[in-house]
Amino acid sequence: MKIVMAVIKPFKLDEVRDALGSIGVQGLTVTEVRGYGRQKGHTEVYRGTEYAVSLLPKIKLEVACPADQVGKVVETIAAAAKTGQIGDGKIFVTALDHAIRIRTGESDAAAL
Amino acid sequence: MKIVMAVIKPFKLDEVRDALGSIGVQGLTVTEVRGYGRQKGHTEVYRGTEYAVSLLPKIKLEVACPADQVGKVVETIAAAAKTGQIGDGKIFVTALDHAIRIRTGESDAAAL
Amino acid sequence: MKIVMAVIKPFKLDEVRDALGSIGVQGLTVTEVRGYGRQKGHTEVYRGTEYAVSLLPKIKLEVACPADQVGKVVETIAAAAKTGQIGDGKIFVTALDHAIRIRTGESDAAAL
Amino acid sequence: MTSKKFPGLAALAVALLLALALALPAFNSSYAQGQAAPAGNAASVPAAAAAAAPQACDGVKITENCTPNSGDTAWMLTSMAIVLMMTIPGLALFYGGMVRKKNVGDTVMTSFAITCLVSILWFVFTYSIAFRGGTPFIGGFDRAFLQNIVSNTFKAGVAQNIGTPNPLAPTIPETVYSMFQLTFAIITAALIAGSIAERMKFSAMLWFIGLWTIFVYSPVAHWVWGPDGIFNSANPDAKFHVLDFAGGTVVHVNSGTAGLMAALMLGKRKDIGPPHNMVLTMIGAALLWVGWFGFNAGSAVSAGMQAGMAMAVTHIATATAGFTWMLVEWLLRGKPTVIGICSGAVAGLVAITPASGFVGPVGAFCIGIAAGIICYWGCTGLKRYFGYDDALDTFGVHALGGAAGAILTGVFAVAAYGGTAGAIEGNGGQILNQCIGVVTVFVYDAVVTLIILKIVDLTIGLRVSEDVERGGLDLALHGEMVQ
Amino acid sequence: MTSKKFPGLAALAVALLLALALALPAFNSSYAQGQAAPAGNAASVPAAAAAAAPQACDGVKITENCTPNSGDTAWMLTSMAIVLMMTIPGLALFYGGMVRKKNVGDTVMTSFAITCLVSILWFVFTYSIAFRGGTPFIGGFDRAFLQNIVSNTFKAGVAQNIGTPNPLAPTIPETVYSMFQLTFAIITAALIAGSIAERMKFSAMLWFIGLWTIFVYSPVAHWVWGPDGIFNSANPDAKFHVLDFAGGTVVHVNSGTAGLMAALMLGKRKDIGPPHNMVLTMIGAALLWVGWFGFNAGSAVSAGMQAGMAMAVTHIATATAGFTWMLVEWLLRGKPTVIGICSGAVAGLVAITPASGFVGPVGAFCIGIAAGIICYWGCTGLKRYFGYDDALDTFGVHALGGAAGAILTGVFAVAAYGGTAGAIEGNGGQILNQCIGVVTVFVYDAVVTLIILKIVDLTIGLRVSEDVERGGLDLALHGEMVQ
Amino acid sequence: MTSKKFPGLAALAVALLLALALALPAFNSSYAQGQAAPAGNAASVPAAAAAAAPQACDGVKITENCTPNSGDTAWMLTSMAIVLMMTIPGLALFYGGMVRKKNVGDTVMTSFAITCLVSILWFVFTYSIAFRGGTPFIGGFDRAFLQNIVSNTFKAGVAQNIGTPNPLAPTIPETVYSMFQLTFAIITAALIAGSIAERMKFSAMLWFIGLWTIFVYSPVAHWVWGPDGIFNSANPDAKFHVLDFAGGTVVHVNSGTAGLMAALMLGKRKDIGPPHNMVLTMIGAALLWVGWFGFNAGSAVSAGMQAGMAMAVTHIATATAGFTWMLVEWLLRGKPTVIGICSGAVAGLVAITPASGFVGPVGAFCIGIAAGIICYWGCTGLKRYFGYDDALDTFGVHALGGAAGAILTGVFAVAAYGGTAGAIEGNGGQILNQCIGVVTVFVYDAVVTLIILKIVDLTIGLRVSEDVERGGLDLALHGEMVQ
Ligand SMILES: Nc1ncnc2c1ncn2[C@@H]1O[C@H](COP(=O)(O)OP(=O)(O)O)[C@@H](O)[C@H]1O
Ligand SMILES: Nc1ncnc2c1ncn2[C@@H]1O[C@H](COP(=O)(O)OP(=O)(O)O)[C@@H](O)[C@H]1O
Ligand SMILES: Nc1ncnc2c1ncn2[C@@H]1O[C@H](COP(=O)(O)OP(=O)(O)O)[C@@H](O)[C@H]1O
Repeated sequence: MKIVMAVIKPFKLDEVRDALGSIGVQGLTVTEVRGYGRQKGHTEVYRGTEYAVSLLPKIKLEVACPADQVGKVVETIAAAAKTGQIGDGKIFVTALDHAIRIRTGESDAAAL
Repeated sequence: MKIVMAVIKPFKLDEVRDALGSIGVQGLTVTEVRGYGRQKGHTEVYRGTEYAVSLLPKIKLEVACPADQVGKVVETIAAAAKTGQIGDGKIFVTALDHAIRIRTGESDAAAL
Repeated sequence: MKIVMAVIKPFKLDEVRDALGSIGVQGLTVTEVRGYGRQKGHTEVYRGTEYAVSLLPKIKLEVACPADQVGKVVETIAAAAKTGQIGDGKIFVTALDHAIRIRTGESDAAAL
Repeated sequence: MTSKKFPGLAALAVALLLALALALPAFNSSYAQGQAAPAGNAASVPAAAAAAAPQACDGVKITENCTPNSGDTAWMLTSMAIVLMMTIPGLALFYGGMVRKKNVGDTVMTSFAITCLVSILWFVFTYSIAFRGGTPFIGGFDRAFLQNIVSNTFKAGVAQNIGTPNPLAPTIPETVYSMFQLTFAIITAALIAGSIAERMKFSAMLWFIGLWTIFVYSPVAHWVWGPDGIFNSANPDAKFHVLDFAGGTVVHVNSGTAGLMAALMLGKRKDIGPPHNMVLTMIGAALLWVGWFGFNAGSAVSAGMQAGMAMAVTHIATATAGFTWMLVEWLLRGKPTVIGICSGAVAGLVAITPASGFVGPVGAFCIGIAAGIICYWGCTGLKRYFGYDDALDTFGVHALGGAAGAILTGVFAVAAYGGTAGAIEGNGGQILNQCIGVVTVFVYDAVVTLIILKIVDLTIGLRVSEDVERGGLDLALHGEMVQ
Repeated sequence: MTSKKFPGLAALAVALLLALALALPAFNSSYAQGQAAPAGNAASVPAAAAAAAPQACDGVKITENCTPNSGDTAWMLTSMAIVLMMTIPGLALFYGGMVRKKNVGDTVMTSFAITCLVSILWFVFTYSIAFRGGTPFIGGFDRAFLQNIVSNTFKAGVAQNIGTPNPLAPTIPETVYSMFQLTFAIITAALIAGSIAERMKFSAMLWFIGLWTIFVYSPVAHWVWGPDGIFNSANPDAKFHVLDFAGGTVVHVNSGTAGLMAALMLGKRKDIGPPHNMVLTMIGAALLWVGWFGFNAGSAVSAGMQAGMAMAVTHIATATAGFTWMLVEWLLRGKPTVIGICSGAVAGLVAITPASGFVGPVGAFCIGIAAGIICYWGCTGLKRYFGYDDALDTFGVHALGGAAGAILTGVFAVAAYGGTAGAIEGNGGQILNQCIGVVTVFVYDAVVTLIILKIVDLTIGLRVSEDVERGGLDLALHGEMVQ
Repeated sequence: MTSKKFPGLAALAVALLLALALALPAFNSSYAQGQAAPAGNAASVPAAAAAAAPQACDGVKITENCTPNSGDTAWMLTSMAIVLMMTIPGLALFYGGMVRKKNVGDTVMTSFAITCLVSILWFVFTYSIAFRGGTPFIGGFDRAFLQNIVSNTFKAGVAQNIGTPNPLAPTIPETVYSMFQLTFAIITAALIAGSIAERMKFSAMLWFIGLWTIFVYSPVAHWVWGPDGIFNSANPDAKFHVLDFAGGTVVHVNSGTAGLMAALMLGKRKDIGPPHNMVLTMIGAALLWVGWFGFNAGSAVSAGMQAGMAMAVTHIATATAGFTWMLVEWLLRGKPTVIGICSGAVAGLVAITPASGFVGPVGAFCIGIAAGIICYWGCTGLKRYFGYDDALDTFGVHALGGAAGAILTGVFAVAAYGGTAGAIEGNGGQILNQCIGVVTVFVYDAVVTLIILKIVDLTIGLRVSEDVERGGLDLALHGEMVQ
């Protein structure tokens, strides 16, 4: 099993979630984060003073899925989140040792 | 070492934290997230229009612990977070290569 | 590749980001979290009643980097985030299997 | 959800129609108050303003058609507006900031919906039964639907700026007096909601408050302020002359008692936690303070010396009580809090309310100190001792503060200011009168409130399910969420 | 960003100077209104207050120097202040709570900037062309830069408290009347912004609103309220006597129509979502309610019977409409919402506005129920049917509510209250007059607004880029963000 | 924390008692002002209102018992309420929105606690020493504890609506005048807190503000507004006739100077960042604007021509300054900001304050433009140049704006409006008088403020520890947090 973690632009969330739903992904967890990367931040102004705010609002998605679905999940996110402009974000894939569904106690693949 | 990451219902946080405390877990990190899964979301109404809000508020816990404690930690969380109703959440276990305590520079088990 | 995840004191964020910038780290993701550890929480008062609030505001950083840079990244964060007082936080290093840049489709090292 | 909510809703609508129907027969057979009414508590105020314009209302020829005093009217129009501001957004925010974020919408909507509901009832008949002559216990129906409010004879018209003045407010149009008093009925009802916050069904709340306004607020207001009320200090035939300038008994003891009963009936909340946003609470407390000048100085029903003194004592007591609470908290808990100083200020406002037309600056200062200490204890020691969950301390602040203020009015009243001497000026008996007022209201209110709550509980149920309570009332009951 | 924004800015500054320059020649050649002006709609009000003080303004000797009535002046000073409060912070928050968090800054700033802009224009010449005599269609320039506002002869001075009264407001200083009317011009313009929220360029908005105030608001206000206006019911020479006590047509139909046109020109938002903070919306609605007493009761331009009745009917209609909307929503959607009850209250305020000086309490109750139902439908059924994106429902609430209120004024008007009978009292023709007013304003407004929008679109563009819209206007246009 | 805070607290309580004790001896030996007092700056206003009612207060027979003018009283009651609203919640939110989220509670509580503290001091003796006769430098103690405020002879009572009028406010009760002036003392003190935000100890702040009110505000207010004040333009014996209608010097130069001194003494904040919630700032600015009509038009102490003109010029200057600041910022920084337009509006309010009874609409427009530009520069160029950390720009906006307004009053004053001509009407010398007022206040204030701060620093310390500052004052000092 793997955890696919993606950092995307906030307004792409709905599209990505729908795309994942359509390939059968049943669950995901969403966090509001701020990101720093090639896309430079913005400037906030306060009474004539500028504050460089280098952190931009982003959305982090975490999807746990069986190893054989990872490719599809990654492709789906990449396709749905893409605008082609800087700051589109990244997808990171890491290993997942165990998964447990709290309600039933089911584990691993059955828990996803 | 492992990282145990759990997504639970928000109002279970205090119970889970107390339960973990009682088995000797000394530290954890909590994030407010929103989740999507079998538990369907809710509807927000705005002047007669309904907006389906499929993301529900959840709490994500991250606990780093020695490999031999993982079982106990997972069981403890699962027991404390369980209501038996849909949406109780998941527990994910992943490998942790290194841990460092910033204050002292201690590493790995000593850092937890 | 590795993911370096650090939990630090909120007001250290700017320093840490600048330090990382100066060693060439190009991207990172920041989450507002609350932490529980050796540093005990605080008390909130409401009309003469005290509420123990054991969770303290912290900042979680995630930096994906090539395996050979991990040491430098960890050291840099540790140095910049240190105040020497309890609650300075932890650094966790986990394995990263894959990385993809959504905009270009580049993967792994090229995506970071 | 829909199906569970709907009965309450439908019933509500039906009830409204019922009330209308019931009231209609009374429309023309109502008690003929008119000319014979006693002069009321404001009659003495504007005597001096009379001589000038023969057509001006002057409190002497109060039963004839006359032109309102524009200055008094200006102040009362303003007072009505700022007393409304006390409830929405004032009290809504004061309470809204103290609940958890998941319930802030339900909390503020409670204040708003009560404002609407009580206003409709007022128009239909509660103004009439509270403020028109009838018996010493309840008024008549001759102003149901505000009929004849411009003029009993209806020959004079609005456009000529001439009308029959109300004996309770001889220098202003009765429309203004009615609306001004409405804002008191609104805030009294809305205050109760502090006790039931975070766990009562919204539909049950509407039923409870509607019935309470009819069966508790209206009679109690009539006792103390009705032209022939049994406790009205300006009614020569009254049994007991209870001094209650702006509502220590009618508004605060009354709402606090009802709140306590509701808290007892509902039981404790499943989970409690610190206030989610003390900035909202601060806004609310500040608007309460500002609007309270309309409440207290407005209760002079004129813009003259009495209003001025009421404003001064109100401000002094409030500032003193806020500062006192802060110091007490600082001393006992080590930290001065925003919620604390705001609560103290409100406690001071509450306690000076019955006294505001009767005491002077030094009395106000003493009342302020007392209010800060007593209400702090009411929200901590007393509440902890008895263990009820009066969520936002309607009892601790309003019933205790109101009772303390009512009794201290009997102590500090100065004859030169309000016409009645207090204990310090040698009239110790006034304290007894004050206690009689407080106790009678407490007992009547407690009994009737419990009956109403029992009925609502048996029919539609008082409390939300545990799931709804844990998840927050905002999403479950209203489909809304603050981001 | 700077370079793209700057042209708009520079142009704005130039335009201001241009307007000043254009106005200057008119400075002294303006229409000589003065003595010959018709008595205006408030003239009959204070007749009774006259006899007493020979030096007091009394509506009879309105063209001579006299001392203002202090009570009327007190109420109008207050009214101006609380009507300003309706726009900032009232409307700013009412709207600000309903947008997404990323646009709340732009939304509240729109209200604030409109307040500044319209005030400057008012001072320069729009007050003069709206409220001074001229033709039945537009006024003169004799009060450009508020010249001679203290006294046409300028022999009397402020310090002596003596001046030439304005025939439209004979018992108060014209300065106060001008500022009071300004607050109406401000809120009318600010209301439009509800339709264009979350997607219009800030610079385009300023241009649009500035031009609209000059070319739409000023003439329409003159038609209905100008001393020689073609629709002014107090002008004996008027073509049609349209009853519009406080602005159902001038303010609400007018702003709602402009909003609809703007929503159509702009097109739909790229992404929509639920309101981010209904607590802000509640604060806004409550302050609108409180301030609206200045709006409606203030429109009596005196503190007497008419102001009192206007206050009462305003409150009754509002409470009823808020409760009605809530019940309708509860019935149809299963949940009573904060935004719903607030929207209903605003709908009630809108609908009672034209009627407030003419109808009685029972009429107000009926208008309230109608407003709650009609405006709910305007924001749901109607909007969905036509598919325009009137973001915050300026058309659904204000144009529909204003039109409904205007027409129902013709139904429920009571001669004894406002001097004109309605259909129920047998004067069916008044309904026709009301419809003529509504339709004329709608057509004129729609055409001129479209022309203005077209011009602004062609010169600086109406809409922000998709990127800015997606990311939120706050950061991109203003460099600010709510945390 | 408790142990560290407690000394301050205890000391505070002790000091209060001390002050009371010190004041008591003065209770009866106070300066006998009464009949002999000069007529004061409002005496000329209501002359015309006299003839009618023999019992009415009319500014001529000011030392006899009489009935207040109800219209003037209505307006002043309202003014007091809305000027209080300027500080809480107005200024509290204006400032609260500009700090970081971790300090918003401390910031709003500062305004609230200052309101309480200054009110208590006022009641005890600062009203008396500021506004009663005494010497040209300080007043007497004859109104300590507001004794005899209803009537010096005490034969007349509140209930008869008759009292001895205050020569400074002959047509209203002195209670109202005292409370009205109190709201000025409150906001002046609260304004200072803008400079010390985010780093001063709460206990130190209370001490500093308490002492400052006694030793700086009270004498300065006496100089300019006391019946025998050395700068009072209505006092024929005054050394210099400084025009300061509503407090450009007393309120704004005074608070801004104290703020600058405090910022210098405290040093810079450890970390700074953009405002956390410009919506709160917008609410605050809007309520300041609304309440400021009570401030400026209320300073006419009557509801007549002068109040009307003050309202008009206040509004024009404010709108113009807000718009100007926005344009300047747009031009120089590429973006118009919410904080910017709000700051500009406040700058306009500040600058028109001293001028509001003396200039006309065109003067107000010019003052508005000047205020927008000068204060923008004060918050940017000037501050950057000298490098002090005046956190929320009390000096940049209030001292600079107040000084600019005071001097421009000398330029634009029109004799027909306020009785004194300015430079444009040929009286160039008035500018000199204005400068003398500003400079004297600046110097006195700077010196005394520094002494007070030094004493507080040496006893309990001015600044929180770095840890507390980094973590936020809300949790550490008040145990509260906005979610
Ligand atoms: N090395 C990294 N580790 C963790 N997060 C990263 C890293 N690089 C980028 N990110 C996240 O991805 C977001 C987008 O990256 P950015 O470099 O701005 O654009 P792009 O993805 O188009 O190259 C960043 O805002 C940040 O949240
Ligand atoms: N595949 C997944 N990857 C990541 N998070 C998940 C996944 N499935 C579920 N979750 C998280 O767990 C929460 C609960 O899951 P849900 O399916 O609603 O209920 P249950 O755990 O009872 O099956 C979700 O809201 C989501 O946050
Ligand atoms: N075992 C753990 N798992 C996850 N997060 C932890 C763990 N221990 C500590 N943390 C995080 O690190 C923060 C600092 O830890 P703490 O024990 O308070 O201080 P220190 O790092 O100085 O030992 C905590 O607030 C928590 O967010």
